[in-house]
Amino acid sequence: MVGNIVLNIQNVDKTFGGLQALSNVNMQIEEGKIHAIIGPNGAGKSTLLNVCIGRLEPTSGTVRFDGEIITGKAPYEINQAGVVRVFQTPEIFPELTILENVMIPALAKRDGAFSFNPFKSMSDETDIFKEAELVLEDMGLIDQMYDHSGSMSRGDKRRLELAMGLVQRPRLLLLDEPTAGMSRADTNATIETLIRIKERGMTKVIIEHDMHVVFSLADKISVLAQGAIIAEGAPDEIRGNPKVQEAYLGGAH
Amino acid sequence: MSKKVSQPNGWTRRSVLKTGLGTAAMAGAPMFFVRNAHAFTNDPSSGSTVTLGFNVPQTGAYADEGADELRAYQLAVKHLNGEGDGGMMNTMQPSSLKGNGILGKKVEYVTGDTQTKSDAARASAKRMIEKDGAIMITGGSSSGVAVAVQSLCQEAGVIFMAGLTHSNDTTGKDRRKYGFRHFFNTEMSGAALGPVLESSFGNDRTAYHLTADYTWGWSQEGSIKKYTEALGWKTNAAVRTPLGAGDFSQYITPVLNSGADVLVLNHYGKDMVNSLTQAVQFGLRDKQVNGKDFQIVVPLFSRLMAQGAGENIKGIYGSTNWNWSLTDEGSQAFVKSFGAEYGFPPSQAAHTCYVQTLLYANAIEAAGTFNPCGVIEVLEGFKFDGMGNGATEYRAEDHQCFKDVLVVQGNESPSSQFDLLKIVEVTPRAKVEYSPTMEGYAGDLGECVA
Amino acid sequence: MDAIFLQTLNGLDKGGAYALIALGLTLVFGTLGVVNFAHGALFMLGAFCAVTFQKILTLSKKVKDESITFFDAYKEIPYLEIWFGDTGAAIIDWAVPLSILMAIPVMLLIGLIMERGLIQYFYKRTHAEQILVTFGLAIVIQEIIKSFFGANPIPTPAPDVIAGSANIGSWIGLSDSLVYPYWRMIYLLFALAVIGAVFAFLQFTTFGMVVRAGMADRETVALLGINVERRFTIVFGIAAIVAGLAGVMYTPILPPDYHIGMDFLVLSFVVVVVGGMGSLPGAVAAGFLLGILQSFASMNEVKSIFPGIDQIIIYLVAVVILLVRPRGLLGRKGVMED
Amino acid sequence: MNFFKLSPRDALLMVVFAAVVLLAPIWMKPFGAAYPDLLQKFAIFGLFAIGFNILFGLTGYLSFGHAAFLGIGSYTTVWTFKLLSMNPIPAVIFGTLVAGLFAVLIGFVSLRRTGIYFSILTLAFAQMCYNLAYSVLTPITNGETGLRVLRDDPMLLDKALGVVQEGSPIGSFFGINMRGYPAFYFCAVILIIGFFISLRIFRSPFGLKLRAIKSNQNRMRYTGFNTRPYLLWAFVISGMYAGMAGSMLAVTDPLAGAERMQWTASGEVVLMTILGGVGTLIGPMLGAVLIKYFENIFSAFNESALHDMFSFLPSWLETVMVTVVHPFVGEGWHLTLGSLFMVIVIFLPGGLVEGATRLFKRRKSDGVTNKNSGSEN
Repeated sequence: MVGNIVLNIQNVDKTFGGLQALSNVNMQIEEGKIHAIIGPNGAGKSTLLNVCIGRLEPTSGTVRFDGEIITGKAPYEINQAGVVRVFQTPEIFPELTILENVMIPALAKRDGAFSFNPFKSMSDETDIFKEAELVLEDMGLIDQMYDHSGSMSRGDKRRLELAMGLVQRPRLLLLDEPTAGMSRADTNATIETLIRIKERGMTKVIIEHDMHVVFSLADKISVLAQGAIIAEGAPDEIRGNPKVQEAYLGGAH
Repeated sequence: MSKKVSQPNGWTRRSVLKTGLGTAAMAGAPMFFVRNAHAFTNDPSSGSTVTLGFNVPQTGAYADEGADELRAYQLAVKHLNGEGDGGMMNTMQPSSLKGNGILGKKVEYVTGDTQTKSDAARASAKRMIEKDGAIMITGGSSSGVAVAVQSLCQEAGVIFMAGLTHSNDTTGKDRRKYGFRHFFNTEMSGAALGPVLESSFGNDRTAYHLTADYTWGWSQEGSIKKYTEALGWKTNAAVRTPLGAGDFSQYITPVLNSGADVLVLNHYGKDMVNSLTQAVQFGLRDKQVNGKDFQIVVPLFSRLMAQGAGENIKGIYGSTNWNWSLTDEGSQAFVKSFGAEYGFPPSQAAHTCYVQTLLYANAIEAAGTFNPCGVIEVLEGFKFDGMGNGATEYRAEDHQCFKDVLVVQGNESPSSQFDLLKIVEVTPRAKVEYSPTMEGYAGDLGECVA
Repeated sequence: MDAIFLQTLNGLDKGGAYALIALGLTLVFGTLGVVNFAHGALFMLGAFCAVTFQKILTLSKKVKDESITFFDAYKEIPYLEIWFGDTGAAIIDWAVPLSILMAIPVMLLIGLIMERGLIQYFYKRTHAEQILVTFGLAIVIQEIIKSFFGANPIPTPAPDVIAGSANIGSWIGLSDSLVYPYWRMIYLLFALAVIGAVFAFLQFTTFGMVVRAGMADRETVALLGINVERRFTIVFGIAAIVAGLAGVMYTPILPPDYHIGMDFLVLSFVVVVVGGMGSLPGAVAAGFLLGILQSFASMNEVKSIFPGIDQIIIYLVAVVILLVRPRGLLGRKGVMED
Repeated sequence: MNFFKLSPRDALLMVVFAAVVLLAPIWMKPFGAAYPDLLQKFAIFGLFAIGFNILFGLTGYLSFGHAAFLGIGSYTTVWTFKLLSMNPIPAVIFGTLVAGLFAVLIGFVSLRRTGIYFSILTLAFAQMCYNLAYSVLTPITNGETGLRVLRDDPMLLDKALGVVQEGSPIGSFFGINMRGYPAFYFCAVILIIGFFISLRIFRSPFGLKLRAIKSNQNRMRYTGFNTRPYLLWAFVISGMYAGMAGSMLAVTDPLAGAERMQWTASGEVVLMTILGGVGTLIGPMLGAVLIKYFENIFSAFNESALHDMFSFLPSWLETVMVTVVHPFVGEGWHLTLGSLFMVIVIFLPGGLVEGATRLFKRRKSDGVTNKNSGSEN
């Protein structure tokens, strides 16, 4: 039983100079599911995400979101369409407070790509404030929300990064190793959060190294090695797949 | 700041406050006088001193010239207050000066930096008028600044005695009732240079002009063209160069092939030092064109600029308003006084500024009032002598001084470090006079209101 | 034809000067990441090295001019001439080229003092603050020079034998009016030599290799246990020497005054940016490009078609190039883009 | 309190600011700065810097060509005087709008690049404006001499309404001549309005987005924002501030000169902003006041004035003091300015406002969490 396809990656190739980063990748992401992409270092996972959010243009192939081609569109258009990425190395606004960091994406969701409202006051934006507060509460950042984000710990920055993605309530959330660099406790907290928000009907694609995370979250797993998909299926199918084991043991150094 | 007795009253003469808005806003602000029939800006009658405003370039390219102007002003103030040897006060004819200040009031002064920019110069002049209570503004070393400050002084009802400004416009189409210029202008330079160029270089010459691309440059180019073409010279080209170009080589190379045999550099200050140095470097003066020696002419000279150009100035013709080597009684008295005070001779800018200050003070004494309208009346058509340029007249129609003009040549073998310019000819006043309504020169003085 | 030839030569000459003046600036950008608004002041200090050297050589016995009684007027005879006769006069004549010997150690010292005493504390500060502090420094240096030497330009002629111009036309069998000043040709050669030396130094020495690696990725090089800081200090010293030499050699072309550095500041920034931030070859290419275009834009034939084009050509070219090539001619991504 | 939709703290700031500006003629007196022209300059350049800060302080884009808009504002204003009316209202409106128009064009092109490449593009445009205005555009700008209003100019609107002025033409606000203190108050009111607008922009979502662009423009794109129009708006707004400041220069003194557009003038507003504190609300204003104060007051001290000033000291000490101080004032005022730049940036990182905030914080440190980002003061 296949649900509604949200993201449809079709025959995507990407070469850098002579290097084949992605070769003929096909992937369908179902609505409301958590889809994990795993694979050894340099398998092309991040490249694939970058193609999906418009940071890179594929050499050939298309990516469709809700049936519409999004390859070649500007990153902000893709975001506005409902595809949001959570970055691996935190890409936050270090000069702003934690609260402001979360209000910015909330404003993007409400105002669209551009709106000129120099005479509105931020202190009147109670809706935005409440949304941000809610997400920060979820992420356990509420106590420090008036602090500068630049001086946070790396783990906190990762959680802030996640909060920034969640506050936009995207149709599709792309998570690039959401728990990398986190302590065990933080990782567990993050997994719990992700499970908790699973019910909200947000589709997610997760790139993850931590198999514990993958197997406790994912509905479906795709395995990428050397730019190609070598296996796809439910967690249990992947666990025992010899090809995957080979890729992990033989492909990675 | 100098101690001031009279309260500065701002630009009050013609300002009439009609609405309550202004009055309300004025609460607590310095008293705002309403015009009355006899008041004029910064009337010093009630105090014991009178303040003059010396507005000279203290930073930028003309800072040395400005410093020299300031020295001359300080000397003039000394002399007016009866200190020192009196300088040209002893030679000025006729003179009403008494050596006890002006109308018995001690002369004080304030200074400011024009930066050789119109905006800065006007801001500085306004400060002197609004804050320091200056009754007269003088100084400057470029025409743009002179014209800008002159029109400001007209609005403020304060007399402006121009310093170094050579453009025709200052007393031409931008002339003002409150503005007076002692310095000569491009028209006079042309008229004086013409005959000398003719006798030195003949009638069959082709000139190539390099002209600073702004008002003064055009004014000078026009005047020199007019007088050289009258001699039968041809003008090969007149090329405009950007102000402060620094390197003029790209404008000099075309001269080499142009077929011209005279290069006229309508540049002043740093531009002139640079373009002359580079033109000489290009070997222009060693060239033979059309069977004649190639020549360079710099219509406006000053000793300070000659210093900057060094060897390159030698043998080059130009004109100047005054030079310290003049031997008349007035010049000698001034050079002596200035030299004793500062240890070196005054520049032409210093001379003009000194003379302007004395002339202004003298006009007040003669008029018996500080009221600018009275002073203007005396200055208009004022004839005097003994100030270094022979018999001189402030023409009433345009407030331009008419006097002898010096044609000079860079000294080939200077006898001292100051002996840079050799006087070739003193062109008599009659030869440089022209009509105040000449085409392109006519202007409107406006009225004196007080 | 002659005119075109001359203008091309003139353009190359200008270009050489522009490249040399901008070289140190782009070096400092590329290595230290510092926006140095005091670069013009370094150029000016170099020029005043020549002035000072000339002043020292011409320390003079003063013979009073007795005909003048109002003030002391002297005819000055330099001691060098009194002591050594014609040899002394010849030394004085060669003051500007000789002053290079003085300029190199002096400028190095100034560069090191500047970097250690001030610039090093601003590596991690914002560009805005770098601008403010170096601009303030430039003004202070300027004012100090002004208080010693006045505001008037000071003549610093080239040696007599090469003060005039060479008849290139007769050398290569073209028209006689094809002349060009010796000194300007020397300047061009000198510029090429200095540029070449800097390139060779960066290309072929270990020191240069480390510096180039540091330009590309400072942190990695530091991780290798190499003291990048100290090398960067020396780079700043080299930049100061290059700027200073550009200034020394320029004095016969442009009699220096205290403001000469400010006059070249904007130009050198434009050259560096058009070439691409931190790119040495870029700065050289941009210098020559702008020099030649400026030369041609000043021709009467061109000016009659586009009035005033010579006034704006440099800026116009800068705009066009930056729109066509986002990081200038040879700029690298990510340098000074934020 | 809901004072123009300001938070209580901002409302207080606004009231204090307005009071300080309006009472400047009184409290500036001990500093020797209480005369109309300098007060006007404070207000005008304060407005210029406040506007510049909306671009530079909020987005981090450093324009080196904002003086062009100042100049364009001035020229447009003088032309409006010449053609229409001596009333400053249409003149200021046209000046601001035309400057805004140029800002759209220049900004549209320049904003295609970032960092120093952007700076040089703006510099190039401004220098082109300056060079052309000084020379070949003289028929429009009157070149070196500067554009002035002449008595025989058409002034169509004034003629139609029968408004006649005696003497040389001067801006006239419904009968109040725009010189002296009335002109200062005119500038002061515009400055206060300008400051209010700037405050509102700082506190608006728009302002927050601009600050986020400064912090991490790339992230903004992936967060769903099209940053280009935001930047263009910021550029145009600050260009209009510059145009308005230029207009007011021409209103208080109807002469527009090209040198107003030179790179040094663009550099001056950059220095003002950095000196006071980039991205702070009142910093640019402070910087503008400080620089203009030095330019006008320090340059005016001459030796005799110094002797007067120190005359209360014993004469030997007086001589010593005069000798020590003299190189820094009068013709040496640049030296003071240069040293001031260095001292402030070395000892007060972030400029006057931020530096002062830090000093203040250090004194009462004890780990009190400040709930405001440092850039909001």
